[in-house]
Amino acid sequence: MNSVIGLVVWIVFYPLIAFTVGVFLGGYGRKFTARVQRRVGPSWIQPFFDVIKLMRKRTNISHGYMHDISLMMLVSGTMLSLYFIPVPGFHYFSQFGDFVVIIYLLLIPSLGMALGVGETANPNGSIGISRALQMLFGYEVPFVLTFIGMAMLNGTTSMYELVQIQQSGGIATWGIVTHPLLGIAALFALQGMMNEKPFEVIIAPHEIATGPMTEMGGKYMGMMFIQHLINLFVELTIYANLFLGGAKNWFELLFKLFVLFTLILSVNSVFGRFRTDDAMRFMWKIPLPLAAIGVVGIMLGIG
Amino acid sequence: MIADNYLAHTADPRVRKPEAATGSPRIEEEIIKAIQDATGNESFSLKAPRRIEGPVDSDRLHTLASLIWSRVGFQHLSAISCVDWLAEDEFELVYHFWSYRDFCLVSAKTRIPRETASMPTVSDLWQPALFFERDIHEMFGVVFEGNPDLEKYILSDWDGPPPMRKDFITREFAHDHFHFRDYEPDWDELVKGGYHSNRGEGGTDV
Amino acid sequence: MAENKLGSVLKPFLALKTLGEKPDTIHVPSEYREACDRYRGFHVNDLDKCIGCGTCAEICDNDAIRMVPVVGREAELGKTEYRPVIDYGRCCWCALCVDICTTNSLNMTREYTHIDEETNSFFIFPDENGIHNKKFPKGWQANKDINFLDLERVPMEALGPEQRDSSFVEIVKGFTKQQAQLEASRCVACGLCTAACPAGMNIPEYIDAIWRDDIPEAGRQMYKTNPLPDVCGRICTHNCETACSMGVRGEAISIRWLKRYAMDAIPSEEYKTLINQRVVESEGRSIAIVGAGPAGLSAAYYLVLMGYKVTLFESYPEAGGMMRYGIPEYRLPYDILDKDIDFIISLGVELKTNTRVGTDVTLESLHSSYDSVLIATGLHQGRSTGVPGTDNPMVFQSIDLLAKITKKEEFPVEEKMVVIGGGNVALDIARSLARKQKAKYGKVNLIVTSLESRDIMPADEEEIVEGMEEGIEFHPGRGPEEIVIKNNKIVGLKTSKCTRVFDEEGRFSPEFDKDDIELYEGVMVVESIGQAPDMSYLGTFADSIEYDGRRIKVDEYYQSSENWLFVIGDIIKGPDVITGIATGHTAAQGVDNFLRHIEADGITKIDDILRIAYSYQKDQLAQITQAEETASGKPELEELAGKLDTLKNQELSSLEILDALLVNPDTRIHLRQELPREILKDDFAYITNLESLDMSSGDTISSGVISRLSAAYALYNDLIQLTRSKELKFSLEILRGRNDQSRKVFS
Amino acid sequence: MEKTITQRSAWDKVLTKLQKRSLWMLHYCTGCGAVELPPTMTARFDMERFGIMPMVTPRQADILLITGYLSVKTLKRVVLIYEQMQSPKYVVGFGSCTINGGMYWNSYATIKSLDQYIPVEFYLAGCMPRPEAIIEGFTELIDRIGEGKANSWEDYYKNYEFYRKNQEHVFGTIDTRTDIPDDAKYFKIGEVEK
Amino acid sequence: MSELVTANDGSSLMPGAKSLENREYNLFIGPNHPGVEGNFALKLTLEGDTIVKAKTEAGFLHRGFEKLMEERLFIQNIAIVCRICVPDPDPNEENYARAIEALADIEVPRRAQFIRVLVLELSRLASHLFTFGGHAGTIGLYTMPNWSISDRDRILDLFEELTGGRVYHIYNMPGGVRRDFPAGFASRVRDVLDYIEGRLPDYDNLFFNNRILRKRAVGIGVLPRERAMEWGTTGPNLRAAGFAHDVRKDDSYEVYNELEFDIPTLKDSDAYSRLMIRRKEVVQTIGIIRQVLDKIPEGPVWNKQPNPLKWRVPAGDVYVRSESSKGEYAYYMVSDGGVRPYRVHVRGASVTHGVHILENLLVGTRIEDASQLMFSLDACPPEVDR
Repeated sequence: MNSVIGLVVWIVFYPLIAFTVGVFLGGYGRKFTARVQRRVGPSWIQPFFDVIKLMRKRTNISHGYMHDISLMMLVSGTMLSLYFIPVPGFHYFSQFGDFVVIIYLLLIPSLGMALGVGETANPNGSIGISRALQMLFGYEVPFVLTFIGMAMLNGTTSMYELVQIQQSGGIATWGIVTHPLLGIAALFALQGMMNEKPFEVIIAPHEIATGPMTEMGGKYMGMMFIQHLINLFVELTIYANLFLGGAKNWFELLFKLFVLFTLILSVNSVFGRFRTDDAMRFMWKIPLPLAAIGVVGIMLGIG
Repeated sequence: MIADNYLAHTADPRVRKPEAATGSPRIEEEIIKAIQDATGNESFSLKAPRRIEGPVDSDRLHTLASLIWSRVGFQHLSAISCVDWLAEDEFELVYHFWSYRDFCLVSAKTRIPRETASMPTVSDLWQPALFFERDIHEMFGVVFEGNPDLEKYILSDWDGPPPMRKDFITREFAHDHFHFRDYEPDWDELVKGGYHSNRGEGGTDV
Repeated sequence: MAENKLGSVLKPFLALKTLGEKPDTIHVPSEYREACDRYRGFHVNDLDKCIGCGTCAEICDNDAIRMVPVVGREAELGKTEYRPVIDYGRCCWCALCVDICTTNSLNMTREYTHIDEETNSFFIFPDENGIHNKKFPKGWQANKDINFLDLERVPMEALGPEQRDSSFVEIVKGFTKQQAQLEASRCVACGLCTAACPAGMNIPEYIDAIWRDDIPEAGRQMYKTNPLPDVCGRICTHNCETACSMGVRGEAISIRWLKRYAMDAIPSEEYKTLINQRVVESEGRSIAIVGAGPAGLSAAYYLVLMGYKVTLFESYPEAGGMMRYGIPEYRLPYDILDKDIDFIISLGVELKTNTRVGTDVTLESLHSSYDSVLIATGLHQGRSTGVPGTDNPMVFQSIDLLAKITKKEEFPVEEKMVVIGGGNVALDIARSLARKQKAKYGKVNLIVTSLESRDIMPADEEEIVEGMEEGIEFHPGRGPEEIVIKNNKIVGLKTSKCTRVFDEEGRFSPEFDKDDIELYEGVMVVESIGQAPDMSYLGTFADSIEYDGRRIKVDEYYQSSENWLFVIGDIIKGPDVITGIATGHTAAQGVDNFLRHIEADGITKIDDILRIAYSYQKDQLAQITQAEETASGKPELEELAGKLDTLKNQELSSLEILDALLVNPDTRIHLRQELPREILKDDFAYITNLESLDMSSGDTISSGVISRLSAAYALYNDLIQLTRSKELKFSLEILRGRNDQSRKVFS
Repeated sequence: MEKTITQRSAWDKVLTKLQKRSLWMLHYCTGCGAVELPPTMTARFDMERFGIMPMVTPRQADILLITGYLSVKTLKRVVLIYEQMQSPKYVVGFGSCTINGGMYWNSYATIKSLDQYIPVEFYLAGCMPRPEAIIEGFTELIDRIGEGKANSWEDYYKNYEFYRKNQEHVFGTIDTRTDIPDDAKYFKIGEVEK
Repeated sequence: MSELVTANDGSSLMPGAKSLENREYNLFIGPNHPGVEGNFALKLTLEGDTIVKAKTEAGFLHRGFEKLMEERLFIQNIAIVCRICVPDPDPNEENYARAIEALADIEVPRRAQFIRVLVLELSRLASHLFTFGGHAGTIGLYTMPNWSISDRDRILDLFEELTGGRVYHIYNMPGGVRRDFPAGFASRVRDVLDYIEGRLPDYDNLFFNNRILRKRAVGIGVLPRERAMEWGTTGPNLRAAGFAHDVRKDDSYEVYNELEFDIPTLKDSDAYSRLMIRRKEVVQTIGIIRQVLDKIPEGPVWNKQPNPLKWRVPAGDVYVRSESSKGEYAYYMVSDGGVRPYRVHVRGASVTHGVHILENLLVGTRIEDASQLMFSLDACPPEVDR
């Protein structure tokens, strides 16, 4: 009974926690970038203000039901994937779902966005979405490969179990240590997944005026913002769980997330963005072979 | 043909040092003579150091321009200026050519009647003329025969007369078309001195 | 810098070092950041220093500065009641206004923030405290090395002392064309001079004409208010130059010399064609003017223009009065004087010289044979100091001697002479005598003493300086005590130190230090401490006429209590030439008013004319509206309706403009800026045209009303003409905006 | 009656306090005042301190900065953009040109007073305003939003006819594809007039 | 209708966009778009990601300067000419003043000429720093604009100190400049120069040697030298094509012929070399300013001119050229002997770069590089619009 209440509480509060962490991560990201740019930067919870603002705006533009549904897909995909990611104190669903589910769920937002933005019929949005789908192939393949590698290595496709294994074995069993190739490949893929420079082709304000977001205003944008913040948490936590040994407690998890995010932000703030084709080429040239070699190595039992 | 000449002149355009370009009128005289030889036009003269100018008939301008281009080596069309001489009922077109080789500017001036303002284009010789001519067409209404693109550009939302013509009075137009503000300040307060706006940093209160 | 072709992947990470640095950000607004020393921020204006010349408004390329009359600021010599108001919806903070400010009163502070949704708050009246009543350090300020104004005069070439001290040849050479244009170009056309000029001459206009090299136009502008420009161009007391806004920081414009240049440039035989004054045909009314001095000549000129038969009575053999008999030739050559006078005479004025009213002909007879009489007899009686010894035959009055010089009569010129007086007349006689001395004895030995000390001597500075150059010895600040006479011969003048001339209230009340006595040697003493009028010719009228103090009481048109008698010139105001001319001009209008039985204050007020024109215009409009109503709905009258429509629009716009002019409390000043001068100043000339106008409805109304209406009609016609020009329409639109403001200021 | 969307309840007030910390301005350089925006955005003055960021599309923007003069050609675009922006939205006029034509007062190509065409929250004096003044303006805007005073945008719904007329006077009729009366209904503003 | 859609930054659909079957569609960039420099628009026809046709649309910043100048006094125009090019206003002021000086035969004091060179070069420096930021922005490297634009602010501070205005200086007058140096100004200029010079290695590390910049900018918008000259390219863009033409040298004005500086050239003539040529010019400019500070003589800074309200410039015409940060600047001034110029024609540096060359270079470029290309040409829309 107790566990049922706990579960319900978690189901209700977990997204909020994820959102809160996302807000702080987002705020930290902006603060960090600002400091690299020699300026003070916004408040730590600036994304929170942004969300409130956006949700309170009049939203008079809808481009049909598909547009609205796409947003549901966007948010729900991220939320669902959230539940399948084990975090300290909550791994109920992640015991049942495995990598495949997570990867599947993570695809939903991109597809949803593609459907919705296609409906807005804005050429910038269309270009953005076509880029997004292209990039999906760019980062998803190496990422999936690293998943596979880790699964093969540990003999499980469950992220929960993976975390358990790494937790019990200490640092020496962390994915990044046991399989640095996969870890690095996944890091590149993560950079792409999180849409950070140099893989920021989807938004690219100077080229296609923020692409998919061009037509999004008010609450639509607010939803996207929430999704983005939760996504920050989701993606970073996946990586942390895979390669950084998950976490015993929230403090450890947050610490790992911040470290990881700092790494990504550092790259983000000192590089420009690739052209789409260059980004693809890069993804297929570096993380993909790395991941492939890693997987092959595991298959051959080198790992 | 253009490309050949072009290469002939650009092969080593720096025949003389820029320092030598100051002062000595010798090269300018040579250019004047070269123009004279090439076109038979004797009215070009030295106006200031590195500035040669002269009038030319509107129907002979293109010939002169192409000769200037090919024989005297003025590869750079710096600008085409148009002046509306309302009193004389004429437009004056001034073509400014610059020579990368001789560091000298030739201004060829030609006059055309205001009513039927039309000129052959020089955009076949100088690509930049495309813009200059389009601009003059837009601002003065001069037609450049042979220019492929005289569409409205800057003034694409404009349906009045060509605005740079002297008989278009801009302040009158502005007055008729736009709303000017009628200030109604509180004069009593104003004369006493100063507003007390809600914002403003620095300074000390009086 | 580029060590490999592909660029670096790792080096960009060096940028992360900024994480350890302090951010570059300036924490505005929590920390106020002050602008630089020269920052072109908001304006401040020292209202006491500001003279309201409006030069800032003229230089402003955005039409952002407007001059508005300010409560509590009075117009005075060299100042107007106007102060600049700046539209921050126009201003571009170029600071041209600061750099050109004639007084340096307009400056900028370092204040730069003004946020408001109320647009009226962007229309600011800069005072010492700026826009928010806060003190800020000064920003951009005028620089004394770099300012736009030409603060220095074009030097006037003059004869050196050695060339001039023995002859009566004119000293000042006059401007060349180039010099005159250069000098004229210094003018900022503020109009302070016009306000200061007793005659209200159109100074900026004629300076502008000189600058444009349009000499006939300059002449016409001058003749509008001054028929003796040649004379004034030489000897005017030039209040205008005292008022000149350029004089605040530098040297005033040589307005007098410019006037002289313009008039010299017109040959006398071309006056008629160039000045081209319209003379109305005589209607038979005759006027007598006693005294052909500046005032008399001026009155004669304007009266003859208006179609009166004018007769000038002059006691001296030639016309000119004080200008001929009081001013030495080296300052005003006689041929120049003749040029002016001849032109006036040539317009049809009858001149009777050697006719002294009172002896040769009586005032009574003039009264009976002329419709109106103007007396302009001037001040031709020298005042005596009254100190012991003045009854000596070798004590002279300057005014008599000057006349003698002109008339080439003999009088004693001694080796040592003393002149008492510090005014221009004293200087005139002193310098004339010096010339005589030089001619006779080869050297100058002449002492000028005056009550006033050097700094308050009423004579022109340049006169004093030139006098010194010519060898005259000055002893200012000395009061005459006694003319020392030995053996019936003058030995010298004993003087005491004058400790003050005026008391605290500015009244003449000299005090002397009797212990400080000096004796100035001289064989001949000339008194030149002022002149008095000789009013003996008044005869029987002397009792019946009303007085105001010692002067005859007159109204604003110089009409005395005997309504046929007008008193003008030095005997009523002044004394100086330009005031005389001004009184003549005004009195001519008064005479006209009087003879037409019109209330004097009615006709010449332009507001009135405007009002009449306005009502006339309204009538016109009503008629058109009526006609339109009739025409409407009738297809055969369609064409007419169209015409009426355009007509109506025209009338409407004219009405609007008249309205704009009317509501302005000081229409003249605004009109001066917006309309050509003809409309403004020549309202007088319109009156001359009365009879030629066809007013068919005049049967039942008095001639006065007719003339008022006709004058209005003439003005109205011209106004309408002008109002139809688009340029004007635009400027008047702005003008009207100003009117609204000024109305508010005044209410 | 005149209660506005931003001032309905105490809860609303709290949200408004949070909302004011995030303002996105439209990245549109309408005139020369825009040259002072890069310094304002970047390290030296850093407007992100106040949660203000440039946004490239009007859908997401809260602030429209009219940085100086507007040519008629630009005004047409500005009106389109303004109508695309989601309420509440704020227009800030930069410098003289937006108030009374500025130095282009006699130009045939520029409009003279901005508030004839779109409602303006407030103006900044200057030609052009310094970054300090711009920051000052932003904080002023933030304060106003917090106090619920920044309601100029409602004016566009209230007086749509007036603005429309003036707009059409300078550039004719255009289809902006934005249903202003519908928006007005949403904000319960249009009904006041009916 | 079609042109109205340009307004909303492509946020509405163009009619052409539906015809995806033939794989060509239209895309508007601007005028409200961060990818264009200023208020400017590009009408692109795309096939896939590649631009097949490009048209520019200007006039959003048109104010009719040339007309306005005819209605203002000679001196009043000083306040408005600087508005023609916002990031680099001083060549306008200087050109305008020099045109009047040529017409009226006015001599400029030597100190003023040096100060003018100083102001022009500082302005060039500021403009280049601005361009670096802009160019970096187009590839998404936002750290660079934050650095370079805030460093540019130091130069603006200098301007404020010298001229009283940050952006618009209204400082060059016919006959000289409006004010002399404030006390200690020269040393502060040196400080700023040292500072900026010290920042250049940081820029190199972050930006100019950045792998991604090279990847993106090298080979973009190649404009061969012959083509560049044919199309009337000027200034840094021409020098990036390997042709060493610089008005400062070839048609020397003010005191440039007394100063030593090189004309840097590069030969690749792509977006990267156009950027790098400006990087090299920054070094040149710093050198020039140092020379100015060393050589500047004492003396007056302004030759007294007549009362501006009544100043007639002798009739005649003159064509003055100068080298702005964007290319060749020229003013053609005609005076009829009145108080106002009869005609002033402004040849902005960007009239060739921003219209014709940009349109041509865009063809064949990918959509990603469109704005980078525009920024590499450093086309300044207000110069085109005037």
